[in-house]
Amino acid sequence: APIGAEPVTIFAASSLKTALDNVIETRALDAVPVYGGSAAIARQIAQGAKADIVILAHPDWMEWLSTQEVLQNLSRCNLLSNALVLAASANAPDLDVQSANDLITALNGERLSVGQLRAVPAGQYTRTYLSEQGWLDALRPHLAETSNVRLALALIARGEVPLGFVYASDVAAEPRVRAVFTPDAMAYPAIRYPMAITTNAREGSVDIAKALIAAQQVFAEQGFANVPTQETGRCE
Amino acid sequence: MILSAAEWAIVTLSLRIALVATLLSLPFAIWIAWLLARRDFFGKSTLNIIVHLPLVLPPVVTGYALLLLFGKQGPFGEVFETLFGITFAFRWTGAALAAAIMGFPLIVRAIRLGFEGVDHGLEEAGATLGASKRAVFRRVTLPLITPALLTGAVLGFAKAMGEFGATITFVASIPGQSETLPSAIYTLLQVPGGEADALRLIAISVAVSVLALAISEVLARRALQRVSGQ
Amino acid sequence: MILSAAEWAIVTLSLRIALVATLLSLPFAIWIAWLLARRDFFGKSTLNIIVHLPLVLPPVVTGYALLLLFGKQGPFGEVFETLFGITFAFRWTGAALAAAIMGFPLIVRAIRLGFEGVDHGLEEAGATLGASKRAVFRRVTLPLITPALLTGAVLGFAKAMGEFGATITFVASIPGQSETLPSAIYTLLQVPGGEADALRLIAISVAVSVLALAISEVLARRALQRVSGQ
Amino acid sequence: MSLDVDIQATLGRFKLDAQLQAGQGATVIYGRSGSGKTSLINAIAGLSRPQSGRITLDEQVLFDAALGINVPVHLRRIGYVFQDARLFPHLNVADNLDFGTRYADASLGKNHRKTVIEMLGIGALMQRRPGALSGGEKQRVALGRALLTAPRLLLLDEPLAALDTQRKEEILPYFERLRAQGGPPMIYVTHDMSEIVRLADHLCVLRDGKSVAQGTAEDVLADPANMKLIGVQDAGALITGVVDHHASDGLSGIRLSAGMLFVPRMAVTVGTSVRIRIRAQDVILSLSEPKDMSSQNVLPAKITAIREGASSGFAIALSCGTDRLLARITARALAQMELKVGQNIWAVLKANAMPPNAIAPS
Amino acid sequence: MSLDVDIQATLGRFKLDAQLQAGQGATVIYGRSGSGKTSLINAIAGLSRPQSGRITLDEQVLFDAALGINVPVHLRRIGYVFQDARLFPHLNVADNLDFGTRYADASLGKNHRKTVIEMLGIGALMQRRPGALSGGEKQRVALGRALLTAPRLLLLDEPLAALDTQRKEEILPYFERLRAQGGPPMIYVTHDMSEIVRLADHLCVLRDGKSVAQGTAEDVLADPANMKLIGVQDAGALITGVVDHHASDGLSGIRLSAGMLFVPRMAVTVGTSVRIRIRAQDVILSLSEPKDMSSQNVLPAKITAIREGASSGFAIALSCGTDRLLARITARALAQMELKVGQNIWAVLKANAMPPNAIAPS
Ligand SMILES: Nc1ncnc2c1ncn2[C@@H]1O[C@H](COP(=O)(O)OP(=O)(O)OP(=O)(O)O)[C@@H](O)[C@H]1O
Ligand SMILES: Nc1ncnc2c1ncn2[C@@H]1O[C@H](COP(=O)(O)OP(=O)(O)OP(=O)(O)O)[C@@H](O)[C@H]1O
Ligand code: MOO
Ligand SMILES: [Mg+2]
Ligand SMILES: [Mg+2]
Repeated sequence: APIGAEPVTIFAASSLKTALDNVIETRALDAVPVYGGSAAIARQIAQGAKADIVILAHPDWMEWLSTQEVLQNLSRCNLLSNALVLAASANAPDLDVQSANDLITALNGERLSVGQLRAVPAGQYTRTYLSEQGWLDALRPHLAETSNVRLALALIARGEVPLGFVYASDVAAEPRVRAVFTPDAMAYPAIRYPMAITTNAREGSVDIAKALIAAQQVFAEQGFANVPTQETGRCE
Repeated sequence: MILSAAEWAIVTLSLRIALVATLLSLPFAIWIAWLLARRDFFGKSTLNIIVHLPLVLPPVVTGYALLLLFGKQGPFGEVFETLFGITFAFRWTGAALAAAIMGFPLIVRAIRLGFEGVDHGLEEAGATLGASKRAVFRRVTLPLITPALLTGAVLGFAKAMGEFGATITFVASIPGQSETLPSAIYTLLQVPGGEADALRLIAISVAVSVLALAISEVLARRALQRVSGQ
Repeated sequence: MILSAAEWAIVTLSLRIALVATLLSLPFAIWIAWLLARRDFFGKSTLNIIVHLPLVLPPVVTGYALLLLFGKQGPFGEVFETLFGITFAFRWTGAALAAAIMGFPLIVRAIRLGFEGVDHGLEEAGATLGASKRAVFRRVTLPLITPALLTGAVLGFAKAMGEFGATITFVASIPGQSETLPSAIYTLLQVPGGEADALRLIAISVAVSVLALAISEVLARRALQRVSGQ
Repeated sequence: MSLDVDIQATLGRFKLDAQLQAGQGATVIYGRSGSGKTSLINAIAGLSRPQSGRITLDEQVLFDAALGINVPVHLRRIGYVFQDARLFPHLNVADNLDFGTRYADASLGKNHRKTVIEMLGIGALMQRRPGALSGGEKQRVALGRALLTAPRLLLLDEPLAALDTQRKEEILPYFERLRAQGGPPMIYVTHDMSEIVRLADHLCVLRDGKSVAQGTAEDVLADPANMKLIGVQDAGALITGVVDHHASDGLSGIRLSAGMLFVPRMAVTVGTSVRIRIRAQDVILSLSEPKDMSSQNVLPAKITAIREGASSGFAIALSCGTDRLLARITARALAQMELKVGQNIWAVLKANAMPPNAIAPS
Repeated sequence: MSLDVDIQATLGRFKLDAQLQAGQGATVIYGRSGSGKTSLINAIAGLSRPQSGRITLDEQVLFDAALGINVPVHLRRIGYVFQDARLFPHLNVADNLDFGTRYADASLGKNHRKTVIEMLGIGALMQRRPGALSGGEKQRVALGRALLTAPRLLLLDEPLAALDTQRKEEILPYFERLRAQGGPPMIYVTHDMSEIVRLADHLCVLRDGKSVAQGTAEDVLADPANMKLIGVQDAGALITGVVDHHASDGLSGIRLSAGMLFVPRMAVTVGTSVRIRIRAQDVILSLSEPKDMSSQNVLPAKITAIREGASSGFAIALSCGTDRLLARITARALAQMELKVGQNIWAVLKANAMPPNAIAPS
């Protein structure tokens, strides 16, 4: 970036914090990250927040943003990918889940933590998964919906609930839990972290975006996955 | 505006939680406010700080602390479970607890202001008439601070109706147990296009508080007149 | 505990925001509390409701409303920008605005309780000495309600230090502009392993409020003595 | 009842060191503003704690600094009527009255309540709020409220001080009735002499925190040495007599040991023994029996003591039959009349100098 | 100064319908508790608004219901000393005193302040808080505070009512000095006669909200018809004289139009003209000149009117030189002495019946 110019501002979903901070630090990027919930970030950008790059945890809000005419055409791509896992405490055995009843039995009267099914991205993926499986109605009375996925994880880690659906990246970061079951990736929409550059983006934003794309390795260390190379919309 | 069954359930649950939170925290608030206004003791400033903490800390932290203390695995959680059979985790009771804790500093402060304004001479008069300290408190001091009690209750109730961060962190959002108006509103605001439905709930929320405020104002006017001897 | 430069920046920013929010909202709070305590006018109950709204509604809603009203494109946002050159959007000024609005009901209520306790006879005495209504207010009424003012200020300051939901929704959490202690804490709690860092910030938060409370208690003791003529 | 007080207390720069013995009837504590009257009765009530000393009521030790005894206020069963009434603003008159009854001996029952309410004439006020009462009504309710707890002892702190003469006259009879009808013993704080004659059996004078004179009201008031303590304009003796007749011309005759005393007509039945306050200021001395004068009363008396007072006055103590009188005369009159102890003399008194409020059943 | 009040107001069940004219000097409003004294001066101050009528001060209309004029309190420049002092608890004495100075005529300056503080003897209190003042000190500060605003008119609502005799004596001289030294005209509310003699140029008697007697203090007090309004024990005339000498035996001689009057020694320089209150109660009438008596004063007088009073008394109006006197005697004495209008008679007066607080420079 040119000397004296303001750093590039990246509005990013909170769950990316560790990874993104890491990338900015290790790659010495001249960028300032601003973390928040996807909904809040999207609205703020629509209201004129000075964001250059935006990374969300769910495509819906990116979709909405693109209707607000604040994103540069053709700048949208999927930066990262993630996966849903069923997490339990670190010493729990693997679980073979074939039906809602398997889960209910495993819960043993306790609750299953998930992100809010309609509000939190992880919850939205979980919701689709459970309803595709036809388990949702049976499980509904057993759910504990949290305002973000980290809290769902914390509940498992603390032993407040025996099981919960969280991201693979979360499990990787929390030694007190392990994945006891991994749902079939085809049974729910692919988890993608879409990135875009805003219309008013500063000079150099593109370079930063490219640097992020190039930092897949660092993201991977934090438990995120690459977007499959064959997928359209993948950031190159 | 006709409420759907689901909305109705959320409203009644919110009301129940707010009422229980306010009413149950009042006695404790009165006690703490009394200690802070009238007593000098070791640890008074610590108590003062603890009371104010929920105001100072982000609600998530308070909620997280509640989870650690009153969750299933938490020390107090177990005590309450075994001694009184009260479970907080993922229950409306927990939501009430969170709301109560969050509103506590507001209630305590208002009541404390009340205590500081009471004419000590009237309390002495009560004692000479044979009333013990406790009876004087109940029959003289307390009635004289009703305006402050009402203010405290209104603040506590309103906060309880609006509390969200600590509640959802502590007891998650479970329909019929802990899905309150604020968490329902929050949910709706998280998805694109949810604004219209959210607005309905916001309107309900406002309507409830309008009612509560109206009642409290009438009571406050009467109380003010009463304690001024008119 | 030595603060990192980044932490130090967050602390000073939070302090600035809380102080500005408290001090700037005090005059308005005094005015509104006075209207509510002393005046009867058309629209009084509406005003009362509006004042209480930030307490009743989930903070996100308040934040969202602020974004719509005081954002770059918002009607008030533009007015302030063109008339006073003040921008709220994504600035610390916006964070202060959000904190002020969220703490407003608490401050107003406490001060109102103060107004209701003032001896009207002293105000009459002021008038007979030649002081206009305004002068009586400034030189008699206001000094007499200092305990209530202090309580209001403490509540407002504490709330401002802890406010999160409305702030982050309105002005995001931009380092150096709107990343306050609560929003930094919140963000840290969102990431795996952030608890330890969060705890540091929580400790700082508590330390700041301990200091603020200690100062306020000393002032309150003096004020109470003063207004009782000792 | 017997109350025994010997306490020392320091309040700011003020030192209280008072001894007080009080028995049945009314004990008046008299002293100027700031002399420590309120501090003394506050200690008796238990509202403040002396640094040292002892307070006993009947056989019970209420306070003993040495033994570390300090019975809490509400267990002392001592009623207190405050100068400023202190009615509970949140209660109406009836509820104020009943505030303490539940702590009192239940055996008193409804009748006692009715009697007190009737005696105080507050039956019509029961539903009123304290804010809607006049000053006099407030004091009556405060008195009733204290009485209904059936206290062992009643403390009254200048209950009439803030009221004007007429208002006082409306309330004093209630205290008199209380004393006459065997109500609880009273400790009555006042700086008004006209209240003393009506009520005091026992009188204790406080000055700068010290009890400087004490005894029966008659003794304390008749002692010329106390004239300065009481104040020259207020000093005066108490004499006793029996109502003899009510004449149709508006005078009443009272039989004293030394003769008949005529006073403005009073509403006390013939045969009642009464006590009359005669201010030293109102007594004129004459060497010969005066004639042709509008003064209705000329009593033979004998000088028992002559004492120089403050400023220009002399206090003359007289015996008048078995009663004592006090007269205050100028130095010039003393010189001109060459008055001596033991001399016989006439005391001249206007009937109007003894208005009804200077006379009380004894 | 001239104040002209004619107002009607309804307060709850109470009706005020008062007329008052007041000029230079002190106008005393006298009436029993509840007669409407406070209501009347509150209307003058502008603290309450009458339903109808008119108030003018000098040429300015302060209130006129018909014209819709109602000058706000703070613009009336009328000082008010409240019965309960109402010092600002958050200010020390100095700041209380200075509260109103900024609104007053700046030309008064520092000197005026010094004079007032000296006159009231409050120089030593300046740093104290109101809570640390005695009742008397509080009233003095309240008076000073009002004076420092240089009011056109000063209203005083029973400023001494809550104080005991001695405390009153400490403060009354300040009011006297104020009147003597050309301070602002005062409207002084009281129910205490001893304050009237010391202060009143003009007297207005209120009863049940109506002004029932009004005029110079001398006229109102000397009129036997007003005896009942004032109260038989308090009634009495004012006579004037000049201090003639102070004798070494503790008496002072005052030259009246009818002779020399001896009173207890007073602290007023020879040659001062004074006004003396002589209570009707203290005047003894004698057909012959009495001898051998301790009463120092025997004045020749002539009966000008006889009026039957309440209860058993008669009011006898006397002329005594150019002064008027009022005596109160029993019906029996009237009959025995066969008193008639026009008769010459002796008025007998103890020197002690005229203590210093009954005498004031006029
Ligand atoms: N708590 C206290 N601290 C300091 N001084 C005190 C305190 N209480 C009383 N005093 C002082 O003690 C003295 C006696 O006060 P007290 O009220 O007993 O007098 P009093 O005889 O009842 O007077 P009054 O007739 O005015 O009621 C006063 O000078 C008063 O200022
Ligand atoms: N605001 C009011 N509402 C109803 N009644 C009132 C009001 N103000 C005064 N009164 C009544 O008017 C009457 C006169 O009151 P006011 O205070 O003028 O009497 P006062 O002569 O000053 O008596 P005091 O000597 O006791 O001060 C009283 O009976 C009182 O109860
Ligand atoms: O501030 Mo909150 O964000 O009360 O839940
Ligand atoms: Mg006292
Ligand atoms: Mg009055």
